[in-house]
Amino acid sequence: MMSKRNIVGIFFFLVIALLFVIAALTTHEFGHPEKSVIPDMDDHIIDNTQTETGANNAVTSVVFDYRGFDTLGEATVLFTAVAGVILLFRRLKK
Amino acid sequence: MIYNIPYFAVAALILIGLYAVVFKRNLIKIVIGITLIESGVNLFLITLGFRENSVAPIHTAGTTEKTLMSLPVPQALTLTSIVIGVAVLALMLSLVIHIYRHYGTLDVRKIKEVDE
Amino acid sequence: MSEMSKIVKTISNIAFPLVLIFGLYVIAHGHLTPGGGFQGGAVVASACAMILVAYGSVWTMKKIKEKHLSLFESVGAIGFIGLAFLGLLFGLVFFKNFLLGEGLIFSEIGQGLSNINTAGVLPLMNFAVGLKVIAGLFAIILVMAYATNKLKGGEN
Amino acid sequence: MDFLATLVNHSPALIIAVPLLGAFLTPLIGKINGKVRNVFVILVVACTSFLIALLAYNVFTNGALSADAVTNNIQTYVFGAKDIGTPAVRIAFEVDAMNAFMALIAAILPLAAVVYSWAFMKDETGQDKYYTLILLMTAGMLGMMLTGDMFNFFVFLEITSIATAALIAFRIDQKYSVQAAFKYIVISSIGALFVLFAVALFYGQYNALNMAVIGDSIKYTMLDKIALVLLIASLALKTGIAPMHMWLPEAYGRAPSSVTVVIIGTTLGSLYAMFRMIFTVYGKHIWDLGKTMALQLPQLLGILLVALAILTIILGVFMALKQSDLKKMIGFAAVAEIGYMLLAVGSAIATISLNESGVTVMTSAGQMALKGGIFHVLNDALDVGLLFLVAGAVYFAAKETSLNKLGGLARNMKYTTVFFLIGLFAVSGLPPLNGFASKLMIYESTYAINPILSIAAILCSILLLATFVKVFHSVFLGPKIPKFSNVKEVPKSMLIGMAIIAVIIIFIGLFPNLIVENIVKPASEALMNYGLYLGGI
Repeated sequence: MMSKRNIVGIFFFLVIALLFVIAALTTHEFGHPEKSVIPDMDDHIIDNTQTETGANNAVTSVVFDYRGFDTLGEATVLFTAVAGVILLFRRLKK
Repeated sequence: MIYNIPYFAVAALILIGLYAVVFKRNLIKIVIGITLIESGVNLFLITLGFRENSVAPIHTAGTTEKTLMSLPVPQALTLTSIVIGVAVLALMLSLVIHIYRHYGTLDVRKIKEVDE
Repeated sequence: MSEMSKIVKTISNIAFPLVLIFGLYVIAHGHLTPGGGFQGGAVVASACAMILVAYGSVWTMKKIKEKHLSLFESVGAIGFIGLAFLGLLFGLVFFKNFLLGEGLIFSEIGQGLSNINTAGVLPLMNFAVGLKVIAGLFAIILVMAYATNKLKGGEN
Repeated sequence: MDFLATLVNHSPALIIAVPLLGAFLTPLIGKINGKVRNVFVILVVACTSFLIALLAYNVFTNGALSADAVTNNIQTYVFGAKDIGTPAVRIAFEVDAMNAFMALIAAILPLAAVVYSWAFMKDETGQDKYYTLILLMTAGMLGMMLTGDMFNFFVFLEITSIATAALIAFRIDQKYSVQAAFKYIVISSIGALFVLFAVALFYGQYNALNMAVIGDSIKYTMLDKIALVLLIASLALKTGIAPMHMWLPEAYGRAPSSVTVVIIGTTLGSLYAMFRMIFTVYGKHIWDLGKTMALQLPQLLGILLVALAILTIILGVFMALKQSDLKKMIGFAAVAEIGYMLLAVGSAIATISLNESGVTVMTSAGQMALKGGIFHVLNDALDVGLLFLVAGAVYFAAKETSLNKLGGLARNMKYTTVFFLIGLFAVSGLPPLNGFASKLMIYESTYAINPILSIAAILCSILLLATFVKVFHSVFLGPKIPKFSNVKEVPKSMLIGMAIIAVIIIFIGLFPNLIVENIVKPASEALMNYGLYLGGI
């Protein structure tokens, strides 16, 4: 029972599957990110997190200092979701 | 190729999720599919940042001593992406609840029948 | 969700403060150990969710309304963006870490695991985000649980 | 003047931060009083628009307000430090003429929407959350348009899509709006996750997240090709380009009209991101590597985009003919309009080729097509936005949007009728309004590239005009229907909201050259000179 829509769907699905499999094959060797590029940005963060941000935890220094603006966006996403959920479950009549 | 097995896990997660979104008829299964895709992408970010024989990127013994640490940026990105995923999931599930209230079913075909 | 048996209630009463303390610890030590505002906030929110499961959504809704949680969340968000604005005011760049090295609180540079008085605005931001995540996640869970309870005809 | 210069220096950050702070404060201020909250929201949006105007003026004049912030018509802003450092660790905004042009669009639409909402949303519950979400959408849209960081773009994409989905389902008692919202969030979260995967591919290869840095170090590896396919597919999904267009008319049609106006802005934000990815991040592929490759990337990409565009236009126009609901019909017209932009830009990309001296150039027809396409982005946002506001006014007054049941509204709603006429003429490209100016550029340039494209575009435009004339006749003219005999003209705030857009439409229609020379031309040049953007960091 293959409808026309299903065949088109399977075709697109296979194309996308091929993309992801090729991506998995050609990404650098697992555990060795330096095989594709020298990780400048991350090494800079690891070396300077204590002097530049004062934090021992490099991940926290990235989350709140180096990429703090992303975290503002992330907090906003959660705020948006709460506002959205409360909006969806509001009472309709005053 | 044997070194790339984690990436194949990523591809498998994403493709299973995509399969659920495209071919499944139940709205909850579609939602599960999206969370699967999201887990796959998160796993990809984390695996990109792993270095062999490294420790977590936290300085425990002052500034002088140096050890090999895994990359911190992908971990931060994954944290952001997980929170975003939670937000999307919450909103999708509330929409599913409303669809159930209106139609009394979660099956896409039955919803289409009701509409016509 | 209707309320559960006495055993579940008692256990969750015992576990609640422990989970709460652990969550607050994770938030407060975000700049020193693994964790931070989001992770600790999620832990505390799960403690609240445990209470919700044990006592039922109707009981919880009587104790705390989602609009109060929404207010708390706004306060957390304003605290976070306010710290960023203070960076603009004192450090001349938005999101500047203006407390670091100024001799006020959290001004020292991290030297290892022990010193909590480090990292500038990062701990403050952790607290703001923690407050926001606790209130936000709990609000989402509470609202959805209450709504599905009504959907089933309010069997409570 | 010192204060003004400081304000302009910090404006890229403030443009995002002000609506965000406003959104966080709205629930608190809503506790005081509904009117205070409405005034507050309008003030916040007006402030944002003012800041955008300052930033855009500074960028277009290359530093008339604050010379030290701008070099080569690019203003950068780094978060958390004075400069970005040698490895670009921090998030940076990089505003060139194209970003500023898009931000100008985003300055107009939310302002009209919030003014319009005052009366439009008067009787609804949940207004606090409604205004919060509108402000969040505005902030997210502006973030998408201004950011120079790939991951930051993903975050703002998600903010906009979550806020949009919640607002599409605003009328939760109507099952179709809930359904449209669910479709929208499924589509947009898949799109956003593909964007994130592409970002991860870039990160794994170049260890960078900044668009300029990635664009600078990009090679032509297999992973880059996969990332390009994923980026174009996902952003096309979010823009509503055929064959992934089905969510768009539903989302536009089922959302409250004041929300739809802002959704148009977010859709165009995705379109902008697609252009930015193709022209800037993959700029080296298109301009430099193209001459050495056996398979010519620009031609391939251009032909693909043109094919999608033609499909989008035809599908949009013919589906619009069939609709019996006013708002869904305008939604399909919006799909067709997006096709026109893509047609122009796609054919512009297709004309990139080697000239005699071995340099890759875009032909003059291609440059004109690019200008026309970018100009049409502005015009489409205004025209379709005005039409949706009019449709919302019709719904507000008559509580009905079905074309078969409406009729004879022109007698009671004179101003609304005038606004609909303006929108109708503008969207179907009749002189002297703005749609004509940009569509003429598209027709002329595509005729020089390939006459068939131009003819197809003109024919579809005529069909669109016919559809809208039919709609105008059935909604506003015709015999008096007793059910609608007591319909009144909509309140003043809604008229002001429509008038804001209508005045700008007429202004652009009267002085198209002013806009093209001062705003559109720099924007298209910013897209073509990718080197300037890459050198901005």
